[in-house]
Amino acid sequence: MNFALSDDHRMLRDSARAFLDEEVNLQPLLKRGATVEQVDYLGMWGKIAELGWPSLIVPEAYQGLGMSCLDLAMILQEMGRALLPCPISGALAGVWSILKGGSEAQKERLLPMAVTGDLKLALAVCDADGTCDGPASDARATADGDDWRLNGSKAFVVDAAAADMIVVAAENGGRRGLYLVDATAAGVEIELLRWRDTTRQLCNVRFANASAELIAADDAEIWPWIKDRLLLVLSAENAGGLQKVLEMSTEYAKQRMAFGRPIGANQAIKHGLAETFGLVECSNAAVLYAAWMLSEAQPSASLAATMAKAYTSDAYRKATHQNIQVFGAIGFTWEMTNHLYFKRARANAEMLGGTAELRSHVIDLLMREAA
Amino acid sequence: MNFALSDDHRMLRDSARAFLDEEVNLQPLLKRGATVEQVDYLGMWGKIAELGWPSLIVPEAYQGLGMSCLDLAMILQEMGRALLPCPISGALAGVWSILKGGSEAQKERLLPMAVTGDLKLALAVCDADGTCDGPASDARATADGDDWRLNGSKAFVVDAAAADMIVVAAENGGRRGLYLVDATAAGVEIELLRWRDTTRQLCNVRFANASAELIAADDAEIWPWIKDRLLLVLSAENAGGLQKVLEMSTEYAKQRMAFGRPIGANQAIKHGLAETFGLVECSNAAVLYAAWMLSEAQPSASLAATMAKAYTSDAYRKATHQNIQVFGAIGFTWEMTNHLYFKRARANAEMLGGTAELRSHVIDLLMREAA
Amino acid sequence: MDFDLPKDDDPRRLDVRAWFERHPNPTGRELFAAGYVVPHWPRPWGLDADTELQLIIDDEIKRAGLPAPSSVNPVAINNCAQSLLTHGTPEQQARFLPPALSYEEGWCMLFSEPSGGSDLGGLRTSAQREGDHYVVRGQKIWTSNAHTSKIGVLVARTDPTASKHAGLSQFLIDMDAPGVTVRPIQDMTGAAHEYNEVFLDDVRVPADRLLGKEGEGWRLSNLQLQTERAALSKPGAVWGQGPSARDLVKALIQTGHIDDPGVRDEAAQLYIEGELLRLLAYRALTDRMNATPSGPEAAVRKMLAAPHGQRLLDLAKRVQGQGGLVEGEEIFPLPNESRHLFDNWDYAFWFSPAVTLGVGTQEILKNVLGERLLGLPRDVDPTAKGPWIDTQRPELKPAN
Amino acid sequence: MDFDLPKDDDPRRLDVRAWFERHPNPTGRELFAAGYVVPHWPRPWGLDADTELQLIIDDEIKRAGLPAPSSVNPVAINNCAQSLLTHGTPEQQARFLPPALSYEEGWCMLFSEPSGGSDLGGLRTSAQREGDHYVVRGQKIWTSNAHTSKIGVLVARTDPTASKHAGLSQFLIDMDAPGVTVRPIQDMTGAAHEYNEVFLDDVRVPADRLLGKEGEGWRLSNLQLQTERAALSKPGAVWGQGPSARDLVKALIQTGHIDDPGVRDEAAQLYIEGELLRLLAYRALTDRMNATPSGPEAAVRKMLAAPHGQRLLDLAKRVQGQGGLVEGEEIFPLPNESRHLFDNWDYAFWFSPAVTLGVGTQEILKNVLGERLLGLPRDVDPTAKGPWIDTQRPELKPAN
Repeated sequence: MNFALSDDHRMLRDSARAFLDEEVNLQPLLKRGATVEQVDYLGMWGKIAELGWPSLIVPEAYQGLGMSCLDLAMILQEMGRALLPCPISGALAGVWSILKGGSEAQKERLLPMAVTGDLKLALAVCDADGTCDGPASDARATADGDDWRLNGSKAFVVDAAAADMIVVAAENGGRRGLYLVDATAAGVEIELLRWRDTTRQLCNVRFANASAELIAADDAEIWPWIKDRLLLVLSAENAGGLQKVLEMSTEYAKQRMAFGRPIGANQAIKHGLAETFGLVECSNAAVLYAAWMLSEAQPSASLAATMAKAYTSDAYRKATHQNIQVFGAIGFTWEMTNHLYFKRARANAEMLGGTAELRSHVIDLLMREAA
Repeated sequence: MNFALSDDHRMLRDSARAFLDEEVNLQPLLKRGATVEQVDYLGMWGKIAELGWPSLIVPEAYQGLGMSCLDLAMILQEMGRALLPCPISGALAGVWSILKGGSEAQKERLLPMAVTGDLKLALAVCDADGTCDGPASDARATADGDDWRLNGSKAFVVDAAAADMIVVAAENGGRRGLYLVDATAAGVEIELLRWRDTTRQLCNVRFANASAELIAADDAEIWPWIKDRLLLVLSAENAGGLQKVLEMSTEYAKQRMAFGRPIGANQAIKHGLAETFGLVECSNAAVLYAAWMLSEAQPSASLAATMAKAYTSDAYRKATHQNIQVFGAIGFTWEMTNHLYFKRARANAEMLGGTAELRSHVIDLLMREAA
Repeated sequence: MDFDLPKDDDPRRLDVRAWFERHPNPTGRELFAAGYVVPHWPRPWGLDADTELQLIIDDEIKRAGLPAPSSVNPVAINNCAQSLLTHGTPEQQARFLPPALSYEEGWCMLFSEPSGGSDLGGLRTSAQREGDHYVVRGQKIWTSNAHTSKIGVLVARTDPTASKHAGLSQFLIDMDAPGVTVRPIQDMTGAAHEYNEVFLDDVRVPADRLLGKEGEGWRLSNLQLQTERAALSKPGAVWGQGPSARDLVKALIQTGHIDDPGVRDEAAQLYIEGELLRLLAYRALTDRMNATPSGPEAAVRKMLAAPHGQRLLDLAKRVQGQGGLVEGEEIFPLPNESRHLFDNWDYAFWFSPAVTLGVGTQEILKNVLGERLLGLPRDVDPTAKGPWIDTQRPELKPAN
Repeated sequence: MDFDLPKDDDPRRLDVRAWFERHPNPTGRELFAAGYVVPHWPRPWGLDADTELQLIIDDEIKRAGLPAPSSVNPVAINNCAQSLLTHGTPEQQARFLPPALSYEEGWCMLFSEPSGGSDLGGLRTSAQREGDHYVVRGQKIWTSNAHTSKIGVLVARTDPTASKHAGLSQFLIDMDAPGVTVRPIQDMTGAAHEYNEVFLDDVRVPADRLLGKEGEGWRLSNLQLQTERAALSKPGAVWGQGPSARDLVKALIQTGHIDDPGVRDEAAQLYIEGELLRLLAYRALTDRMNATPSGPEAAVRKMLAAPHGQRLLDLAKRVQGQGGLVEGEEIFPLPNESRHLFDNWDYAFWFSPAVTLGVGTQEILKNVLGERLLGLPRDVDPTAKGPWIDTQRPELKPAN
């Protein structure tokens, strides 16, 4: 038992921060109409692939680094802090899907390519109404000899347009399964969404008799495992962004003068930032705890991941709004980064279930434990 | 149309305040164990009867003053402000019950006595689980020739121990009706509750074959009318107390020194009190609007009364807690009046339905309007 | 006290309605001539209208499908033009009021500066008297409608040796005068731009454009901002415009989201607050009619209305889930009679952080309330006294 | 990083458990001798315990049905006694520590005064040196356990001509000394009294009762309050004791109130916060073990824990409806192993307004955080500098 970060973890975090501080420049996004393309979305993939980030969670058997969710969390927080525009979220989701759902042969074939960055994956799991839990699905799979055909659509797919292959949750015979499609195959149509969080790329994907490979015929046992990890990704991003936003607000409150003194001398500002400091402390604890629980495959890991996403989403939303309020009107302009964090917070809060839904799930899990 | 108070209303309010400032002394209550008895609970009834307050809402046909709910609200707010310990709430509830439910003969017999203060009434409508809406009831009425017999119990009856007669909501044949019992009759047992709000007296009442008189066999149309008025009473008390509590906190914040200046110079205090000022403004508006709607028998009167109770309850709770926080530790002692307001606010908030329940009812009413 | 609003068959209403039937597409000048632009003003500008008549005219303008006058030329009609009645010369009234109230000359407020929006009294733009002109130098920011306005109401420092508040004066300047440059600011909504920067480089302003006396600029500006706060605190979510809680509840019922108990409870809270804000706004109208001056009470309403609007739009956005994050897809039913960009739920949401910033930040409003209505001690301001010029140390330069 | 708590078959746990089996009713002196009262202290007082051993001992003390040492003699064990290790003379250590850590001499803190609880530095009680004694004159208030304590930790002013913070010193005084009078304060719960006033009339305190040096009183007091804040920020609703969110959720499930969707959502929020507070408390324990000093971080946790506790008790009270307003009727299931008055939901609720007041009001904690952790400018305090005596103008007399 030891609740402090190890030196290894600190190093991992610090080196990620140093890299991102150096490489990420959001300035080009601060013009109306700019997209991730203008901030080296794909180029960034190459750079992080060189650093080995896509290989972190892949077991050594498939040429990965075989690191844990806790290790990964160190880097995820920094990605969230930097609002890193790069198709890594989709890639992680895809890797986890294959890792948990795929056959040994599929893992041996696909994961080494994911490790080197040569294969970019994405996971299409949400339906148009925003739900992501099975078994119902807007996409349907039908057998076509040994092959499979997909029809229908998936919505809100992270990083789909950058992906080489997409894992798709589709329904067949009352069960939802996972299928792999080539993103460039005939019958696969990818539409960029005008996603408010312009640091990320979300897409709708439509299938018209697209050829697919079966990963798992029933994802009932697989999806919850993947989802917990995706909740961790979002939570860690939230916590990292939250920390950054507190630093921004605090720095500004020290420098900006009004009525002959820095605005941070006012308790209205000072106390608000003190409260946000509390949110940061709790968010970090929530993320590290969830990451550790997932790493250790603890029975309450799902509870911890759900709690982390619910807590950090609310905290991040609150702090990004405060960050605009502290900056005043200038923080409301497109030219500043404040709105990017505000929009990321809003978007993350809705992904994989809003906070009210997650909190209700927390009680479900507790009642199941109590029963 | 005119949203300002008339001069008559101002005068009514100011004279009530002057009277209560003079007559109400809560000091004896500021000793552990003291009850309303120590602050002239019954004596106060005589005094307000002389002023004619019990006669305000009784029509002139029964020797009352025939004034409106809006007129009454002027006085109710002041009673709430002073935390007047006096069995007037029960009396009002009883009068409204007879006024709405009783026969002409009953009104002619009973109301003139209520007007002079010679007959103190109370209304027993809540069951032990706190519900007050029919038709189920812990008390049952059975016919006994021309007479009726009551059995069972009612809970949380305001001012029952002071009452000469009690109107009781009791069930008979699947309907809840209103019955009148003599409070001193055989088979009527009144137990004082250790109610946390020591400025008020609440009781449980038990009936063992007590003789009763029928007021109305079915209160389905009557009780909502009465309840709206009782909601107004609580709302007006809340608004009046809220105003007083803001004044207390503000005064203290101006006088109390810390770090070389009045604590009210700190934004943490100043901004909190500014917010409470907003609650006061809205609470007053809510109460006056509901009172006017009830006076004019407007179709949305019930909506207005429900909104007023929900809003003022939350506002009053918040402000009475803040009032303790502003005073600091001294405000947490039994020797100060702060806790009396805090407890009144908590208690009022639970009477006739908690705020969540009332808010849900607001939406019901709106959906009914929309349909 | 009487909360009854004028009925549909109110004779005065029928009169007004008849006028609009005779003038289905009235020009600004026709509306102004009829007294419908500022009914509560004294004649000849308005109709000396009481609250009821004012409300009737508001209703009937809406019913005729026309925008509210206050939204056509807001700075003139909500804020500044009224100052000419009390502080303007007869010549100024004759020159500026008819075109402003006929929608012919748009106005904008040249108040905020980059060095400090909240600390208006510390502004740096100078107006130096040279013969029969003032020469204005400085920069303004957050000016709504600067790009469409003919007249700018400028606050500038005429006496740097006076204290910060005592050295200010107001002018009515021509926005097309040489030396005035307007640059748009893109806000976080990404939609049409609402705000501008305005650069003032040696702008020559004739001395007869001074409003009131030198040194009265602070008092005039504050009065004008208070009127603005009153105007901005109606129950619409954005500056009193846009969707109200009534619209929200209607939309939640229509979409079925009201069946979610959490949504239902929040919606009820918002609905109640919205109705109370409506009552406070009516009361303010009564007060205005009763000639009670619009004071810090307007700050109370704005303090309540701004976060109310934010929470209202936040709930509307949340119930849309991920779909609400896609720009341009309006998946939530629009309020009836939607005419303004603010009526668009999506735009209004992304705009909403501004409402606790503009026209007095939430923090400043609470100070005003605490100090002026509750009498609590004032915040420390080391720059409040002594010559303004002495407070301009270089280390006080703002970060932005 | 490793969140695993020591398991049931941990060898060190088995050792501790065996000791308690051998000592089913241990005296304070036995517990102290075993090192179980302050395990994390250095020997000979404690066991130099690491976090795990500390937690094991906590668990096993609870399991043995014994109260936590920190609740038996809290002022000594949570706050003050540790100062003797760093600032006490060997004679003071020998005289005071064994009886304090053996529960034989209760301690209380004579800090707050009627003139100002938050502004501790402005206190007025004086300690004037006269030969080999100090003579103490003044009044203290909000002293927990004053009526049951043998030793009072007193902060008093030894130098009125120094600045307010520099003129303070600490003493260990006998609560039964002549001139010490204790008067109980009845708080709003109406239950057993928790607080006292203490009058100090010419109390003679031997000079060797001075803790540290003259003028170190401010620093020592602050350190002791920080340790207290750490102790008070565990997930129990009242000063870290009493029901936690886990208990709340359990009770809501048991009573069926969890089926109300509004209650369910609030309960989930509280549960999550409670678990995070638990994690922060564990981390603080790790930090303490790693000799990271208990600093303003403790203020963070208290800032979070206090309102969390209030909201938790508020929900428990609300679900009881009117029944919750009747004194003495405990209609909500008590937490398991209820031993303290704080474990009573009803008492804890009416006590709860105190938790954002005691040991640093919520406002003071936020100042500490903002200023010391975030580096924001300090609040204005015109009395901070210059001789304290000059700040004692009569018009500064407090209202109460």
